[in-house]
Amino acid sequence: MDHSGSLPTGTVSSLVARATGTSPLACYQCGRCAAGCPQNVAGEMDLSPTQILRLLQLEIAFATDPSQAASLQRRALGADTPWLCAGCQACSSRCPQGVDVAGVMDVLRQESLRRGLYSGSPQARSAMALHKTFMEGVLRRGRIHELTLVALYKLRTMNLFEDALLGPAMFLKGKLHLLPPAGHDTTAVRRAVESLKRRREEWHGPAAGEKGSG
Amino acid sequence: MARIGVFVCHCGENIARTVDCAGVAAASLEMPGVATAVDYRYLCSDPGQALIREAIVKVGLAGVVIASCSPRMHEKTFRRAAEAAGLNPYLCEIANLREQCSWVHTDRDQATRKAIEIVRAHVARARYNAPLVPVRVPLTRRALVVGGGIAGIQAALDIAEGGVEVVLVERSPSLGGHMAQLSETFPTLDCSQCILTPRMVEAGTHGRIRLEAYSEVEKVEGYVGNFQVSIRRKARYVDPNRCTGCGACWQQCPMKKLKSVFDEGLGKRTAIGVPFPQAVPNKPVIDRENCIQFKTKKCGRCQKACPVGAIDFDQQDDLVTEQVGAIVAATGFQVLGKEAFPLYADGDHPDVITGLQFERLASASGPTGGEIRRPSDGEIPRTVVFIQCAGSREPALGRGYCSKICCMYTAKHAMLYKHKYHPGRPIVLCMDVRTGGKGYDEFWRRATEQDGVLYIRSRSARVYPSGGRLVVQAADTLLGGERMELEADLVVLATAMVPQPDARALARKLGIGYDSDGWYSEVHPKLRPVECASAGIFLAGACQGPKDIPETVAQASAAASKVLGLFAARELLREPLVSRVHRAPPPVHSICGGCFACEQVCPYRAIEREEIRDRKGNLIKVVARVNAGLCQGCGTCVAACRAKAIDLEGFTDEQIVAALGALAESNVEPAGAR
Amino acid sequence: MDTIGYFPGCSLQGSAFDYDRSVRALAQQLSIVLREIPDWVCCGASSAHAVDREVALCLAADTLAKARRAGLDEVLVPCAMCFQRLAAASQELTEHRSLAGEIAGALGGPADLDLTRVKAVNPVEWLVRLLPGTLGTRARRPLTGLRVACYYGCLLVRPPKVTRVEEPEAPRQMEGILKALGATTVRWGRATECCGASFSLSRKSVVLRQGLRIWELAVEAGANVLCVACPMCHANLDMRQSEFLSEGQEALPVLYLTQLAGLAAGLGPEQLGLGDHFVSVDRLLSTLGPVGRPVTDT
Amino acid sequence: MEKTPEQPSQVAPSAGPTPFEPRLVAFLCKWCTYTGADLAGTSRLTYAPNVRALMLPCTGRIDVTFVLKAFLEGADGVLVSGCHPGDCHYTAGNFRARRRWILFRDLLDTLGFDLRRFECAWISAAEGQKFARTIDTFTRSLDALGPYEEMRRLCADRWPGLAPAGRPAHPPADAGDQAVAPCPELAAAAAQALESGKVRVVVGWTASPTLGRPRLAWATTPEEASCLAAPRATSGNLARALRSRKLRTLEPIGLVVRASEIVSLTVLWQEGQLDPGKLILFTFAPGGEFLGVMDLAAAREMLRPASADQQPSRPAPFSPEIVARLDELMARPPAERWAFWRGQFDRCIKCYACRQSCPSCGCDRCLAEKNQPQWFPSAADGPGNFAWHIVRTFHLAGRCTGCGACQAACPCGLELNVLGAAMARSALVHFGYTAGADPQAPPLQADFKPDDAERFIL
Repeated sequence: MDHSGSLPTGTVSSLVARATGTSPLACYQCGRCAAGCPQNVAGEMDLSPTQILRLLQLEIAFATDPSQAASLQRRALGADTPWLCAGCQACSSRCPQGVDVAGVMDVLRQESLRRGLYSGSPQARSAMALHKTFMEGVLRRGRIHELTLVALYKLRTMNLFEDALLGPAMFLKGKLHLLPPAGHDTTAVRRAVESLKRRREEWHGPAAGEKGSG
Repeated sequence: MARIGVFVCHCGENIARTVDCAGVAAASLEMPGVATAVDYRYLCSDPGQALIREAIVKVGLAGVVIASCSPRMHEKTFRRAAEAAGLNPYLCEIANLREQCSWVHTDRDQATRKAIEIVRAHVARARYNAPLVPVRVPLTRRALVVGGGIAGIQAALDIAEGGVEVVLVERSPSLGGHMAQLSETFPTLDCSQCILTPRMVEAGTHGRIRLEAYSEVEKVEGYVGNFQVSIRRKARYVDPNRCTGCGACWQQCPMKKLKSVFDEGLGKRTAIGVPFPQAVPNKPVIDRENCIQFKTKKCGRCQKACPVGAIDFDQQDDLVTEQVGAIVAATGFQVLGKEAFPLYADGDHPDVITGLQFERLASASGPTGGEIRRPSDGEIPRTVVFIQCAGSREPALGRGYCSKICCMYTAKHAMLYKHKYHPGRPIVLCMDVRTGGKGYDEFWRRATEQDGVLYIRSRSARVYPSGGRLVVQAADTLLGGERMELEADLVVLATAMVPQPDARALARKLGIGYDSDGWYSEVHPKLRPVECASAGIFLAGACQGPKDIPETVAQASAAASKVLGLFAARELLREPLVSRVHRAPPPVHSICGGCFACEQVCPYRAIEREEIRDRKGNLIKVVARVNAGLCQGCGTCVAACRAKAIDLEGFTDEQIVAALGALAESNVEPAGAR
Repeated sequence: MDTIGYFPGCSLQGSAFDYDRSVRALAQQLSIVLREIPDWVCCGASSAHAVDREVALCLAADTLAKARRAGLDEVLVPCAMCFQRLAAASQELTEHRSLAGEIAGALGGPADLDLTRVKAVNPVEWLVRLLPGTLGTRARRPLTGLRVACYYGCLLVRPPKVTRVEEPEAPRQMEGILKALGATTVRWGRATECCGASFSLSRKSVVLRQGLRIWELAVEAGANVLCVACPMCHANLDMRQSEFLSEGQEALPVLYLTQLAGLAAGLGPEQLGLGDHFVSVDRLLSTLGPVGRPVTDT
Repeated sequence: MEKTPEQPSQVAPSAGPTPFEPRLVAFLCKWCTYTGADLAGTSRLTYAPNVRALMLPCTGRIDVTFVLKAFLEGADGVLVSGCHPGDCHYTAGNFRARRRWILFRDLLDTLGFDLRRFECAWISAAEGQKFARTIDTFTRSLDALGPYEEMRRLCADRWPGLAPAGRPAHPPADAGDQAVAPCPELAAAAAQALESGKVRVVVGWTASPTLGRPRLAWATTPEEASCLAAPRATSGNLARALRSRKLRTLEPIGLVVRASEIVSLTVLWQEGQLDPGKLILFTFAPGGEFLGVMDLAAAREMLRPASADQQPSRPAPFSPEIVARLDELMARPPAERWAFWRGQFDRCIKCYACRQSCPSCGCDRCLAEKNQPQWFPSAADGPGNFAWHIVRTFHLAGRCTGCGACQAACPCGLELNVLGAAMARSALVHFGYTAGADPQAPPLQADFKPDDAERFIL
């Protein structure tokens, strides 16, 4: 069922509906996402994916109560779970209700960064550091040079010695190239990103939903 | 000029809140042909109807337009009211101001303007309403019941007991259906076969029931009261008149390792035989696909063994035609096989079985004599995991409905397993436990509280084999949903109930509707739950949707009483909203030119040919004629007629063109000026 | 001679150069020309969509645009991550046609460039397609003796509407290819369980845990080789295998699907980059027979 | 859902021009979409108030002429909607409707009609939400399009009694046809057939000095047969003669035919309108030579179009010139097509020569002459001509054989054969159907396939 038009504006759930085409309200808490998630094991996720969806459902219900909604948003956006999601999509492809759970995790990560609510835990920090390093690399040079990525990432997280032995072995196997490849121009991509973001803002105006008709 | 009365209903606040009903009535008075217009709080109430009746008599109305709720709601009510005042009921017209105006708009002014236009269109239409009289149809007092499961058996017996002859068609060799396969029935745990087989025998031997087993409905023609049904009697290769059911033939059959359909593939059978020992009729059938005689012509052992010479390898299918006046569809359901679940051990692991297979394992007449042994190695399983909602409530797979019976039978399975093997550990993975019904909730509470069945609120993500056992991935959602991996020796899937694979094909033969899942549709889910939209056809049992045995039996009896009720009348009266071909006095006779485009598109074969001759008997032309008994009033012929020589009562071209013209009239007015 | 577009992606230019080598060698052996997309950029991998939806879409769209400008309709994408990103972008653009036009314009046009026309093809689909005509008839060394556990991981199969896999829970395409090439395949329970690739750098414990789980069931099922079609899966299962195995647990060689197919097509181990694996493949290769004459397609 | 607080309805008479309120007429099937619309009500969904719904029992009942009528009556948009394929209460009414909609849309498109104003949808009884959404989307789109000015202008175009200037006289007759020579082989064969009683009448052509073209003639005796001449390019379609009930009393009939008549006769055969056993054909080759006396099956065999001539988008019986003309018109933008056809129809004087010359137009009384109800103005004015040509062309969809008799007969020089070609192309492209190709096949509009493909139905 298409709920995307009917969720209260400003909620994380409405963003989820817009990005994934499904509403958190579709979740009936069967727990299949939690049951099949390779990361949802002891000591990893602080909230199971099922619980994340439950928080979003509560957020919708309490949208008219700003303090309550904000607290629920803090819990969902501040969870480690999105940062521990491996993006394997097992949840999304198995969900009996067709909820794109992995897509929900994407939205939560993006939104937690935007609102500055992301969990400051070591797990979340290290995952985010990698993403940031990676993105900077891509947008600067167009392609990823693994050695540069690893070096920058390690500098960022100050975790210099993990895997120190693997490097030389990889080098000997010819698997690490010391010199980065020539740079590739990403101006066009950045321009497209800007135009796309501008367009989305227009869409997210009061009148129209993104999905359109038909 | 027509004298039309317009009656605007407030429906309490339902219409009046958004539509200015008095304003609509006032505007109606301006419309051509309107003699009186009033608004009233509740027109469907007794005083409301009295108001209409009085106006008809006092003003001498030649037609009425009731502006109220949807015609689907109260058309009959108001037509009756009109009739009571001496007006032909078909001169009463309903304008829908509630469902399609006041309830869907918020701006009072816009809604009022729209209401006026709706009324205007209906007034225009009403000017062309013609008085119609119901079509009278003769009646054959004989019934057909399709399907010989518990629903069909019950319906056939009830109709027969009511004094009406029944033809009971069952496509498998024996009556019984799925109920015959069950071990015990919830919530009483009484033996299914023990309560069913006496009813089977009764149906098989009843003087007014003609049992056509191993037969299928091939074609249905005709209409309520007058169906002609072709039934294909499939070749059994055994003469049922000679056969005594002694069993000598199947004892001699060399093909002993075929998978038993009745045992859901868990037991064995021979190429000739009855599906199960209590079969009715107790006459064997040869499975042509697997019979050596049919494959190589080198066997014939059954033929030699038969003491009465009943085996006939040359038997052919036989078509018979039956005349009946009513039909009960009781064709039942199927359950999904485990191959539909690649999530669960790729859908082909021997120790992942369906609930129906578990019934056969638990049944004393089953392949293990009632002991729960797993199919792979015959061991008794120490842990059995039952997975509920397998394929039900899964919109992502195109099946959103609840199969309704699984919660109860899974509780029963877990209990039976525990009763039969005390050290065993039954674990049920469920999302909700739905146990509405007399004694039902008490039953599942007994399973958890007394029989030690563990219920985990979870939907399994995957089952995979490891170390000779099966690992079931789950998450206890009541504990926050952390992943758990349960080891099991046997996994039982409560697989979804689904319509018969050929349900849609039969529906098309019968001309009845079905929903997007393929379940047969009733006319009204609450008030007419056993009738099909096609007159004279009724529903019983799970062909309409998931049902348990008590509900099935109740509905079958309801269908039977509907059939008996239909047959209580001397002849049938049908709605006269049918097509008719233009006729005129000579020299024109009819503007029908005889192209018969109508005949080519009519789904009911209702178009006949009529020869028009002059006084000397010379043929002038051949024109179309509508058989009003067959016509269902779809109007497809009217659209196909290029000359517009055919028209549909109640929806005539004149009425529709008039309504379109009325919409245009209001177009002339400047918007908002009222 | 058949031609197909080629998008190697960053990994295949770095640590997975052996994969790149095997794809190119196999294509050459099968007389297929790989036309590398000029000036391609990174697909964005798991990071882009994790933190910025628009960047993720535009990075992939840029590659689609470049492919289209080069006149390509089909692009072979060996890396499962790159494949999934390109296919997902193509899917998203197909659902939002007006967006596709706008992005094509912003990426430098031309305005009528149809980004949705480019189809990303992974090596599994590619080889399934080549099996009846090309690969099957040119197989010269049956893979007899190999008992392969086919490991799909996540992104080759999920989400099914993007990857076009009919049965994401029990895929059988790799098995089909390898069986046709003479190998035996095993049934096992973790063919589509995630290896944790995206945590290779940031959370190694995850990778080691998942690697061990995968190894366990593959060995239990009797496999003597693990077949993958993703550079991340390979890195985690091959490079890190010595880390997650304990004393006494036997190492399991991990080969790319294209390497196995290449062996069957008669290519030598060095042509396929097999010498550069962390888990030695020598013993495995010794079980294979000599290169023979092409066996005809059955 | 929360209700907005009730507002007292006080609408001040608006000053200045009233804002445009699109007028949307919806034809709904009673079982699915009307019930779905009711469901939208019971679910208290809200949607734009611009829709005026008309309930019909089935989409099968929805004559496309209703759609045309709605536009002529001032609708800015028309929606037709019924049960999803496979769900028809009457088993297949919606499948038949779908075929009609596909053809009708193509016809409208040919005329340069604004197709955004005609929507088709499958909306089930359970899809209240889809109904509300469809109405809202359609209304918004009509709002953006504004009033259907072209249609309003067309409808306002009522000529005051006299035909406007610029209607040309009949094109001058081809001088070459004046010298119609009798055909001795034909005359001999006809005389023999009449003599032997094989036929009771032979219908053909004879020279007419006054008309300047061959004139219809028939012979009932061997002597009369001597006047029969060979048909000419400008001759009409003689299959039309079989529409005469009086002539049909003289069966078996001999008929002088060319390729075009044979296709038309096949259509009549296919529609059950003639018994080929009672027909003897005096057949002429395209080059004008007399091929002999034969039955319909043999004539079909003899004049079968060469297979190399078959193109996927060119309906076989139409001449390449007509198809090229259609292509040329279709390459223009819709507004130009509209202007072109308006210019054509403006010349029409409603003499009905097109109808009278057509072998497939055979109603005892034409819809155009029916006045209960009056489907469209009988005058030769803007709306009257527009509606007439749409209805005529649509009734001939799948039945027009491209013989060009209508165009040849038209005194105003309308390019009617191009319209026929548009429908024939539509039948071929969508349904693989060619008129007169197979006498055993069910006629185009009498048939349907559950998977008839279209991409416009919502």
